[in-house]
Amino acid sequence: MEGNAAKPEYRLELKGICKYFPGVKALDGVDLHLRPGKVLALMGENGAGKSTLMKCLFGIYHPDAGEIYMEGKKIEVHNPDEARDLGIAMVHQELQPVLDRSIGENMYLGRYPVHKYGPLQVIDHKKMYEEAAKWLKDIGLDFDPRAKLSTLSIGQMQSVEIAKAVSQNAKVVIFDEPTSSLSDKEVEILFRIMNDLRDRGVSMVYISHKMDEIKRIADDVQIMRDGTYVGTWPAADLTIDDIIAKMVGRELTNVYPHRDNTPGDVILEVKHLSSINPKSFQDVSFTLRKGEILGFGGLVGAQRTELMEGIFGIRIVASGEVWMNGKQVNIKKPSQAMKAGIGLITEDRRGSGIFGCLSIKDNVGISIYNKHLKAGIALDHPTINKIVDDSIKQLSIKTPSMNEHIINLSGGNQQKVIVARWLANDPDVLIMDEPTRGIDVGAKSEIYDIMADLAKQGKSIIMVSSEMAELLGMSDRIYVMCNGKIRGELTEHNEMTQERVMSFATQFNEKKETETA
Amino acid sequence: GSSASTTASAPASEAAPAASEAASTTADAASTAADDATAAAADGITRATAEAVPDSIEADTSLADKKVGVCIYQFSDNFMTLFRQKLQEDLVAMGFKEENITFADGANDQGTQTGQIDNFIADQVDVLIINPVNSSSAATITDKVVAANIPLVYINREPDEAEETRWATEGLNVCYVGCDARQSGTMQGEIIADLGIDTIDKNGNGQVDYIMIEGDPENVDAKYRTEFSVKAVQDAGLEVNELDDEVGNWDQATAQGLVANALASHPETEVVFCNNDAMGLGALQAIQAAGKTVNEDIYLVGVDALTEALEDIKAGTYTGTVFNDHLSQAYNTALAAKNFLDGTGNAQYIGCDYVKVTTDNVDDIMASVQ
Amino acid sequence: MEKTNNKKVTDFLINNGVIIIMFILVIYTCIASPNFLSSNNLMNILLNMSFRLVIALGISGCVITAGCDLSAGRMIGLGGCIAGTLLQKLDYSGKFALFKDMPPLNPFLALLIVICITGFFGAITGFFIAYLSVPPFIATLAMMEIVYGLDLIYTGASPLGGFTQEYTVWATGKFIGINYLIWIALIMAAITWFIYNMTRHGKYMYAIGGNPTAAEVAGVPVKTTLLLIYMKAAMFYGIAGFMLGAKSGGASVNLGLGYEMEAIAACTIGGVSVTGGRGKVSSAFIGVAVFELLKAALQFLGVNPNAQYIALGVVIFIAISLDIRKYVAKK
Amino acid sequence: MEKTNNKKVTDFLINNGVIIIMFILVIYTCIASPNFLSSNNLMNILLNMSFRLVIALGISGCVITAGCDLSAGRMIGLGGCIAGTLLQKLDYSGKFALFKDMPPLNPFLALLIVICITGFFGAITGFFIAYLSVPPFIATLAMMEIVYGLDLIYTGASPLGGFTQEYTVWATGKFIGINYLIWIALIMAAITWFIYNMTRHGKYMYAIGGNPTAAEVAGVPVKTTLLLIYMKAAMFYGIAGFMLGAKSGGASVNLGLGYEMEAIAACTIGGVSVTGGRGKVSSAFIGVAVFELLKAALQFLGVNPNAQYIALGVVIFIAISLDIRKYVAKK
Ligand SMILES: Nc1ncnc2c1ncn2[C@@H]1O[C@H](COP(=O)(O)OP(=O)(O)OP(=O)(O)O)[C@@H](O)[C@H]1O
Ligand SMILES: Nc1ncnc2c1ncn2[C@@H]1O[C@H](COP(=O)(O)OP(=O)(O)OP(=O)(O)O)[C@@H](O)[C@H]1O
Ligand SMILES: [Mg+2]
Ligand SMILES: [Mg+2]
Repeated sequence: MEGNAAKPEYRLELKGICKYFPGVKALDGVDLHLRPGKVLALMGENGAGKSTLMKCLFGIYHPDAGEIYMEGKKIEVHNPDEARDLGIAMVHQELQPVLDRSIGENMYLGRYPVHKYGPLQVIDHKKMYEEAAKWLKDIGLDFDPRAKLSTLSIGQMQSVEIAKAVSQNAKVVIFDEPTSSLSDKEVEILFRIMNDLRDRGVSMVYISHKMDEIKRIADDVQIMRDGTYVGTWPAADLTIDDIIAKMVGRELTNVYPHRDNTPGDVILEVKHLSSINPKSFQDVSFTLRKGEILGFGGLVGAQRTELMEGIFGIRIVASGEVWMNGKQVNIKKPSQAMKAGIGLITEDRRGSGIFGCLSIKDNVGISIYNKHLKAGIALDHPTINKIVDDSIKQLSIKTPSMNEHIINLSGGNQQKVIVARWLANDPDVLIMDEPTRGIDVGAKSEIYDIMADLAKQGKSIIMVSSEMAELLGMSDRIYVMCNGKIRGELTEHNEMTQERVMSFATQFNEKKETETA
Repeated sequence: GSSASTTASAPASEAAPAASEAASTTADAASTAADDATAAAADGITRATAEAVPDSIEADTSLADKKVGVCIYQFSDNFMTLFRQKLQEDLVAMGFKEENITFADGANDQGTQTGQIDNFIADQVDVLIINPVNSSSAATITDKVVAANIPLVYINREPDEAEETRWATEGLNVCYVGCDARQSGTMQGEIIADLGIDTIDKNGNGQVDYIMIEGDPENVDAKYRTEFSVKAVQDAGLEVNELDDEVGNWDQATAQGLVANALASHPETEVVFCNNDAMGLGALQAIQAAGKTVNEDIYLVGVDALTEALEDIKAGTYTGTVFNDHLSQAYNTALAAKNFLDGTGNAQYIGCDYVKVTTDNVDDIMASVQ
Repeated sequence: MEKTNNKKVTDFLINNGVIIIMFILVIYTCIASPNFLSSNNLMNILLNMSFRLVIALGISGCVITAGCDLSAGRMIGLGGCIAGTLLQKLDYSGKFALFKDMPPLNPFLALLIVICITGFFGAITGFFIAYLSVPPFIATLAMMEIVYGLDLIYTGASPLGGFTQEYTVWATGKFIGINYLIWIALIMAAITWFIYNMTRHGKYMYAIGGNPTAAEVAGVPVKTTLLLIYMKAAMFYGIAGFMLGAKSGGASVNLGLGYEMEAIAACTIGGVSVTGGRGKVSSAFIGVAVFELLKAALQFLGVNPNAQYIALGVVIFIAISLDIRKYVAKK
Repeated sequence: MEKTNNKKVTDFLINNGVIIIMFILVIYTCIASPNFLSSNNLMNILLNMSFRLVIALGISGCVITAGCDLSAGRMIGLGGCIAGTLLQKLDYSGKFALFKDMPPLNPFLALLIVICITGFFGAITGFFIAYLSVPPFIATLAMMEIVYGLDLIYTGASPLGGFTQEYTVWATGKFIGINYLIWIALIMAAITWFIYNMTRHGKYMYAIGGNPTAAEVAGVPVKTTLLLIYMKAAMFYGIAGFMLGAKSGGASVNLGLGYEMEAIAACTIGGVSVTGGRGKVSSAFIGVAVFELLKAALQFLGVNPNAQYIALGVVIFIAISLDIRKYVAKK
């Protein structure tokens, strides 16, 4: 047996890692212990420092203090290339696609197989694409690896990222919120693969805000809070409530708030809306009532996002009508949608939500700068400051001041800033696309509270969500989409079940299964 | 457009003799030309002095179907604009059809111009008139054009001596029409030297304290004007002292800024040499802004005889300029083209003269330019 | 304690590197050549800065939205030439043929005409950039060629001179001891400051520069704003051309040639980010000041004109390398 | 059925708009001026394309990584001048003073020297861009000034002529009826194709252009790659300068002035995306061909040279506006 006394207890150990960003102490003496062949769940609220810790390990950031040990040996990781050579692979929280290149090239980026002719190294395309196809197949994807990555949906790209990490035959694999845009089916495949890896002795770090996943896959759970190390426990010893309590440092009883909103008259009616893209939404009709939270369920790729963007005027609509308050509205661009009283929080926070190099004030103010003017020209800065200040307090956004650049906030706080932007604009209908994507439980429940509050005030909310619990927990009524069409409507609370939603969501073909009766 | 050009052309042909008269009355210019002629004999280059522009030009109908290609180094150049407008008129007057004359703008880029020459050769023009961007490229251009059996007239920028000798020895149908760029510099210097050291030397150090504003440094004219203007002052027995030497790239606005700085740095400046009048006018603006008066505290010379410079000379706010006689150059160019086509042939070098312009002859020159 | 102090000093040096280098150069020049400090010379430098600042202010909007404007130089030329043709003395012998018998206009009216014309072409560029998604680099390159061609045809490439006293006095006249041109530049800076900080348009501009997709989603009229930015920029170039014509007392098609490069470089040195979203009026001011002081200092120090190009390039390299360190996240 | 056919035709027209427009222009020119089709003229056009293609190939790497290279023109000038000084006839009266008594070098050796020198300056630009995060626009602008200054000092701004027969034959000599310069361009195109498609460096380049963070995170040596790209580009400019010197039989500091703009515009027209990540060797080829055909056709048609600037600008606008539609995601 090779396992002698010298064999270290941990595959990977981080000790006293500190990392400072201008004005932020992101990590303050954090440890991490990863056992061979085990899955360590790394838990913490948004901004707790999970991603930062992993980036320090992977050589993207350089810690200001602390040590890293790999199998007992002290190592230093200067860049991702070195990390890979040490046998570390990582699936990043933010997708990093090179859209214009092929799937295979994306998978082998930075480690292309080559033929060597003396000093000349020529890319071995054949080998690259064969291997890529093999790994893709392994993860249940049946794509031509020569196709451009841009032909895939976000969820599929995420799967490619996973295939890429797995294909590296690493000793340590880090998954930073890999499931945030995966469908349940894809999550199952991921877990199968993780179990395979575990059997092969690979150690994994798994970061997710989805509690049920943690219980299913993790061996150990490490919890972080505000850049500090709270502790590590065997997963079996903790209940979900324990984890939540340790993460937030307080008891958090009910995630979904009690709601006492009463849906009123129809405020928004969409009739036979079709995209110009035949693969996107087609002939969609639905209604939304005043003071209602309307859920839109479905698998990723069901074209819910496109539908919402179509209503909001970002995507071109081929035919169909949108009626607000009994009047038909013509929406060709977002400003018209806003004038009609519609707001949209997009699912891609970084890409189409925040203005990274601008302050929180400008990020909130952008949607109301045309409302608060002196003499019709000059901005009324005092009023705007007050609105921004109020929303920072109301949504408890963690920031030193409203002049802080939004990029320096954690994901959850960034999301709250976007919510603040739309609250300031005060729309009648607010469309929230994956409103809690990549957000921790604490922040999640705050966002749910805000939604419930808005509904009670008579605002209407459309919530697109791929998280079943959230969909069922927050919606007054649910539409389920598949393949660009609405496949079913769940109106009564008792028929809102996981099974019903899934059966509609997987109804890929037109065949008219009579839903009722 | 056409009415403007005819009204401009009528007085031009009348006034031309006045200009060449002015040239021949300048003793220095005549002697320079004579020197050239003797030097030429040694080279074996056939030299000729430019013909005066006649009152009326006789059209030759046999030229009506001949295609002429004209390559100008850069259309936006002031002087070449005057030159090419006059050239077109004269070519038409000699019997070429306007639609058979094609001008190309080399955009101050030899690569572009070479391409244009290739295109003209491919288009089988009957005669080429080339104002080279880069006079040192002449050998290559000549080879190309001669190989295509097209007669070639170089204008304005003179190829080197070896090249001209080659035309003579090999008997090529190539010639150059233009001035000796050195002469313009020499004349600038002479205008200053003629004032006398006592007039110039305001600070009494016995030297001519000057600043020099150069054109585009790669342009031969700029180099020669810079060099020979100072040389002429020295040759006249005056001591010189260079206070500042800057590159104004022919540009009025740039020169204005440079001279303003130079005057702040060297308030004792006595003379401002500018490689052209555009820069001279910028300099004038800077001089006036600095509270100085031209011809009293400071002297200012340029080259080109731009209308505004002439008016300033007349008003006494500009010391002098040098007239680059585009009228005679354009006429002689057109004539050379015609001579090649009707078999008369040309001397290898057809020299024109610059003309000094000061308050003495400014009226004559103004009359001839308009 | 000492460490923090050291760090503070280093930070200060890095954050103000460009300014400090300039300061040292200016002091050195003053010692070597005392005339540098004369009020006359300072006024010269300010005067040279005046129109450069107007150009830089115009182009800053394009740069803040992660664009650029290569047509600036040719627009300046067009502006100067139009002003020149409209403001020649009636008895000037070389008067522009088209307006042979037209008395010179009121300079304010001429300025208005110039602004309208350059603004019109700027709007076309903006239209292609905003509505047809032509990259700014290419659209402004195309407009540069078009404007140059039009200017050549309009003026016939003849230089323009003989400006009326009412026009040239814009460059020579003073108000409270300060040149009119400098006042114009100050007014333009104030207007720009107001637009950038106190109006919707300014905020939209920063938002577009920061994240165009997000701006679109937040209901920012992205296309109109972009169009306006390029139109406004072109108007500024027109004003600069008008100023430059007055200052140099003449104009030709090559007026302003290549000024766009220096203006963009100046903006960047002053702190406008070419990747968009960041930049202030003071950035344009600092950048322009750095360039003009540098050029004047090199001339006063008697540096060979050829070597001045090298010095300029080296300063840009150093200034930007220092400056970037402010923003590049320490990893 | 008909509908799909119609759609296909429209798609074809939009996707190949530039090429189709050029085709029409060429046919029209051939009818109006039959000499246009002569083999002589076609060879001319190819010859003019040769060095432009080399420049465009060099600059394409910079553009694919979402950069640009403003120093290209001046680098060409430097390359041409260095080659010129090394390859003058010994008995040429205007021989470069420094090498007065040095016999002309072997042209291949001279080419090697040129490539090394321009490559060295390119590497410096690349260093500032890659390691000090200076934006490419600014770094290459600074290098443009520096290279120009050095070239002025080196040549003393004198134009160079009197090249040896061994050098000028590069432009005039033929192999299988095709000019040497065209062969060189073809070889450079083949080398570039190989680098872009068959080497890691090429793939890294596309990855950096497509998503720099992704490249960084995947362990791509981003900095080294960027440095190499700018170095390689400068080497290409050196070659182009050498070719241009041979072709025009002379060189001066202004050789190649402004070529970078046309090269970037050509790349873009051919389909290289200025936002990075997209572009092929064929893009550079198509773009360069469009420009040269256009210029030749306008000259053959006898279009007023001033109007040619306008035509060029308009074609750029139209070509890019059509082209963009290929890429703007059909939403
Ligand atoms: N590049 C950066 N510059 C400045 N501050 C940063 C930077 N990256 C992260 N931070 C800060 O560091 C802290 C930790 O962020 P990190 O992204 O590691 O959190 P996280 O636990 O991964 O959160 P989430 O669950 O939202 O992904 C946050 O306060 C964030 O604002
Ligand atoms: N061809 C494409 N290019 C770029 N992005 C795309 C493309 N197709 C889809 N997307 C983006 O991928 C995301 C997922 O869209 P998709 O239609 O697959 O799922 P969805 O059900 O609409 O979204 P959600 O994840 O909110 O359920 C959307 O943000 C969409 O904008
Ligand atoms: Mg994270
Ligand atoms: Mg004296």
